[in-house]
Amino acid sequence: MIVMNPTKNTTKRVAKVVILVAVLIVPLMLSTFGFTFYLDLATRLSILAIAAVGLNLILGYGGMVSFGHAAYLGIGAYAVGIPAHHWLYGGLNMVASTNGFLQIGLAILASALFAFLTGLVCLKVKGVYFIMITMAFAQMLYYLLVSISEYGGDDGLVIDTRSEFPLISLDDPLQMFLVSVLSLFIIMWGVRRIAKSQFGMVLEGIKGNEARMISLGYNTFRYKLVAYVISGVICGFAGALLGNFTTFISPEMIDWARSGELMFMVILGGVATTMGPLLGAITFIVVEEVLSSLTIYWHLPFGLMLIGIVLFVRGGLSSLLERGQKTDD
Amino acid sequence: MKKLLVSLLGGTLLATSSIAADVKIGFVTTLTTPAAVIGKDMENAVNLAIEHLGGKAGAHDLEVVFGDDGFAPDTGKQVTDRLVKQENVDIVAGYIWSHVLLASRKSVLDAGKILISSNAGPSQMAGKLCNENFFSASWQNDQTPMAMGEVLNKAGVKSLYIMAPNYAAGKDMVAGLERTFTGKVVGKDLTKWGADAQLDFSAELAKAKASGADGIFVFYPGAAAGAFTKQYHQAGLKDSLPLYSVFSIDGISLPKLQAANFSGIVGSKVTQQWDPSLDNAANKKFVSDFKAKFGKYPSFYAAQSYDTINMIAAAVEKVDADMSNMDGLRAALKSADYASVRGSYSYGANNFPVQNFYLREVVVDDNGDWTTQVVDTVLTNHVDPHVGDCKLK
Amino acid sequence: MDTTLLVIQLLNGLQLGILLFLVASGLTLVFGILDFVNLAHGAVYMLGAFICASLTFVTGSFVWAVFFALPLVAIAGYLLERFIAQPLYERDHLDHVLGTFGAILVIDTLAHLVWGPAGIAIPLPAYLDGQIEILTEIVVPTYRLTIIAAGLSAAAGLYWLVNFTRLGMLIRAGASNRTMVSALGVDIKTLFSLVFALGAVLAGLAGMLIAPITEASLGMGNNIIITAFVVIIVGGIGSMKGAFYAALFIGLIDTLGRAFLDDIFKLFMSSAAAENSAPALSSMLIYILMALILSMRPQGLFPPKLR
Amino acid sequence: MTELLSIKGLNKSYGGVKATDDLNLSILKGELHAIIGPNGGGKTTLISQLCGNVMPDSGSVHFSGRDITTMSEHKRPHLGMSRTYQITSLIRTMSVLDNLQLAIQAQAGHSFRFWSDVRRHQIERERASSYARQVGLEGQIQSRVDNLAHGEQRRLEVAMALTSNSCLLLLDEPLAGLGGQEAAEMIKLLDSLKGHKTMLLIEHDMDAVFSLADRVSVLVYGHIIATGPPEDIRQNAEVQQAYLGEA
Repeated sequence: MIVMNPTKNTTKRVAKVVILVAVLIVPLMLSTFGFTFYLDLATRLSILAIAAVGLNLILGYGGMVSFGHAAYLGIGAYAVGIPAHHWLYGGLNMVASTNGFLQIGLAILASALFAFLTGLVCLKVKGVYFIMITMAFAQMLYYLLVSISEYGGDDGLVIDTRSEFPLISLDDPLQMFLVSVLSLFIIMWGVRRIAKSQFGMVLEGIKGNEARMISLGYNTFRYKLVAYVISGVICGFAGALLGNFTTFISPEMIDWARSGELMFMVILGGVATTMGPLLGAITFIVVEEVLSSLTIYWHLPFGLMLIGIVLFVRGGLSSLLERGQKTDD
Repeated sequence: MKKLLVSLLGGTLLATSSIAADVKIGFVTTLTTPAAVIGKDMENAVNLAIEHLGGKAGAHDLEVVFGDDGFAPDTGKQVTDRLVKQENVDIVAGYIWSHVLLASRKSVLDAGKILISSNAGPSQMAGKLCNENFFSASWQNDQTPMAMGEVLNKAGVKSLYIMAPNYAAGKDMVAGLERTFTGKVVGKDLTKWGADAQLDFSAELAKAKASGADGIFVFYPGAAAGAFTKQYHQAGLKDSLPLYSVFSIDGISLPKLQAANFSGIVGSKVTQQWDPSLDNAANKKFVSDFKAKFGKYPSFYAAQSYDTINMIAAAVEKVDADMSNMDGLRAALKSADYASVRGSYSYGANNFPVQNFYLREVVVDDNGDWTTQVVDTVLTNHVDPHVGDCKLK
Repeated sequence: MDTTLLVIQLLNGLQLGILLFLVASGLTLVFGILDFVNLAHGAVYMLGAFICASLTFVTGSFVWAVFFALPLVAIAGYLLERFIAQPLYERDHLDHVLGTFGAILVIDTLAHLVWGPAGIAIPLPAYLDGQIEILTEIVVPTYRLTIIAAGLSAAAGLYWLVNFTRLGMLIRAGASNRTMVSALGVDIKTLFSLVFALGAVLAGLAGMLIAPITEASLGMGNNIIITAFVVIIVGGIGSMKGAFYAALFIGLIDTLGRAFLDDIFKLFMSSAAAENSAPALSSMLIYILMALILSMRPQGLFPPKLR
Repeated sequence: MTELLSIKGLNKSYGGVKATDDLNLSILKGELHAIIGPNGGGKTTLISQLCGNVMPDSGSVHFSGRDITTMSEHKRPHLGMSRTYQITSLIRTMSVLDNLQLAIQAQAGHSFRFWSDVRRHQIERERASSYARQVGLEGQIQSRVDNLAHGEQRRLEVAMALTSNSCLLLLDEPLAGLGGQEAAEMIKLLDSLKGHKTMLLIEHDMDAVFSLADRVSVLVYGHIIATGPPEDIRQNAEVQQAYLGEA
């Protein structure tokens, strides 16, 4: 066990708080000065960070590397888009609604169901096989959505009305941002609790040595499945927010490259850490935004940065913050 | 980290807000992925138009900010948002792809700004989704294949095999052709499109050949055109299954086809509302300067982008750069009162052009370069078929 | 559905399968022996196509271009191994994925800078560019048969290399027991570099072979890498035999699905519905297949015996 | 004494090789039953079948009179059997205490508790510590398993098997790779468990086997060729041949 010098430890704790506060305050400041675009950027960042936090639960804590998690973003977004579409254009009265609670409920339910059903198959295999089979299911969903011309097929669907809630209006960029960023904080806190709970410990054990956990008497499949469903639900919720934010959804959202991006955010930030997914999302999106506004060849420095981080910063960016922090009491 | 964040954000602010012009135009096109070959052509044409205008609309400075849609609707919408909200452009133009335009339209129109398509012309935006602030500088998707349908009827083609990519414009093109084509469609393939589009058409071509059709109609814009024509050429279908295409064999693909010497293409026929050989002063200047500067013929994408900028400049001049005068701007744009390289045209109720469509043939020019030449006028002052669905008057 | 069409489609499927095998074999070699996940394998495929395209215009002959391009691709593979893969061997798969994804971005952008966004069409020499009548009424492009022949000979060469040479012996030994090979006094580092370069050559060759059909274009590698991964998963990671059968199987399924699915659908649904659902389902086919196979055989069809 | 584990006509083959060949064995409650035999004799395959990691081709396994031949691996520990591994199998990234706590929790119903901090469960932490004390790891409870010496890891293996209150321990070469001092400590530990637990011990160290075991079975080519008290086995000609043949 590495024992950290306490002042350094405090510094890192302060650094974390500063980052969290900055995620909330900096966009607000910028928007007050009229740079409303940065508010949108921060909203997108928060939403993708939620998805990354959800993915981290299984990828980081559970060692299940899902390469298909963008599927849940898509499911969540379509759960907003489809009811709104029918509300506007008629048909399918069962779901036609702009009620936000109904839409988010639908997003959560559909994600849970998709995670449960695919999990039954995916969790039977391990390692790279798992990576690929999760991708396969996302791709199937992708092509399914492409084929449904009612919802725009390949071209996607414009969401004409956002989810409606009492008291808050998501049409206001400021409220949209606050809803997203507060959801992010709550979910980060929730996942942190889960990771430290008895369930989280079992998950960690499964990641460390599944055979041993079975021989100890754990039905590991069931624990993995529950984690997989929780993770899917979190991403589905993020998808519902994303649909509301972009007001446009297309199968493109669940393309494997998008799943890859989520994975990279988690790995980049540092797996199995509370701050990792957020740091990864910040880095990914801010760097992408800055570089792409400077040059269309921004993939070059971006790629070099990824390689550099992998080669020289072991354990992701949050290792700079968390090293030596993970202690038992 | 916070410091880093702030300085990074600060960096972008500085990088983007240093120049101030009277009127700022956002131009969204594809600058990455293989489709960037189209975007580059458009960017060149826009820059050429600005150069011809001396960077000014009348007395007012013009500035163009380019945005890359990455060939994906959501990226396109994101970049549109950035242009509208961060760059604070006055007008948004560009858009090669129908699905990108459909995804992005709300961002511009909700902000109460003018949106001009330099290429994409999805049926929805000509019909139900038409908007007083949206103008097309190109055509509605159905029109060009409708012209081709007429050509096929005249040529006595009785049965036809159809291939197109599976996305908004692909479906519109097929629908457009079927509007006018009176023969029988014996087979139809919609192939995978997007960043990982299908480029090996062996299965489809074999089917097409087996179908015994009199001809094959395709729509493969951009990079896919090269792949398709080459495989068509290699499959030796030139005589048994004549090729009729729209938006596929053009200024983008011809130089490449010429470099690889796919001579089977010379003589093939396409329809279009514009051609480098059209005889008007604006077009002559555009084509010769473009050739001199970039060493190749401009594509129709380039021509429409060049028109877009000139059309905006004319309107800006009319309202004296008062971009809050929306009524004035709309009226000026709708008058189409500028020197278009396609010759003069007018606007229909849905703000889509009412214009001629020509039959063009691939020929070898005096310098040995491959280009196209007008051989016939197929449709005159043609109105798109969706105008009836549009609520505008 | 007549036999002529079926034969032609079978040949097309075979051709796709063989190209997939060339890409997948390198992937499975690197994966099986080095335990390294190389997403950038597809980028090498693209590099092969572009280098070959440029050399075709320099040498004036596609065949010579392939000949000169192969060693260049091997060098590219070696550089990739030396600077990105080698430092990551001891890390877990996630780091491999992140690092090689970075490499894809870098290679793709460099290709964009060097060759432009347009993509390059490659002209074929006249003797490859025509048609051959293989059976009465069944005419296929010569070049398609050339691909099948070239791919099969590459596969045969690989088979010989792996099963009948000292290098092959070491490769097979390395796949099952890494420590044993190093105990034999073999320089494992050099062996790994060689394997990586070999994989690069195979992928590069596939890129060169397909380029005259689809042309060399940006991002072409990213399309095939996912399918190639499907192939090695279905075949069983590290298994050459598995990669071969799975590649042919998937090539055929994909091609035949695209060719005949809508006709089959039309038998029991309206033709509009068939036109709509058939393209979607034919694109889904290989993924459905993979999920089915994995749910029955979690290690793929031919799992290597030892690890 | 009553029969705790009863194995009848067990068969398992891989390809053409019979790893377990019509194996019959009966373990009595309270005894320490050692299984010896040459390498490749099928000892680990046998343990794997007993704990459910590998399913036999035919035959039956009864535990406390209940047929467990095809029962899933994760259910068997709940009946009261637990195992240790020949090659140390621990959760290396977690601490000694966490490992023990996981082993304890495995027996205590489900672990679908998502909210409270598991490392503040004082009662379970205390229980886990007591097992660490029992195997002499009290000074190391916060250490990651990675950082333990090999002997310490072996003892943790045994401790994890102990936490379960199992009546039957399946011990797969607990002395493997241990040096003199470490081995002596392990033998002492096993000796202290005699009488409290029924143990099936697979071991190569003959001195340890003959000093600890109540009965010894000899497994050659998947078949038990002899079972009996240690002194009988020592004298058995067939056994000697099997071993000398191997040497």
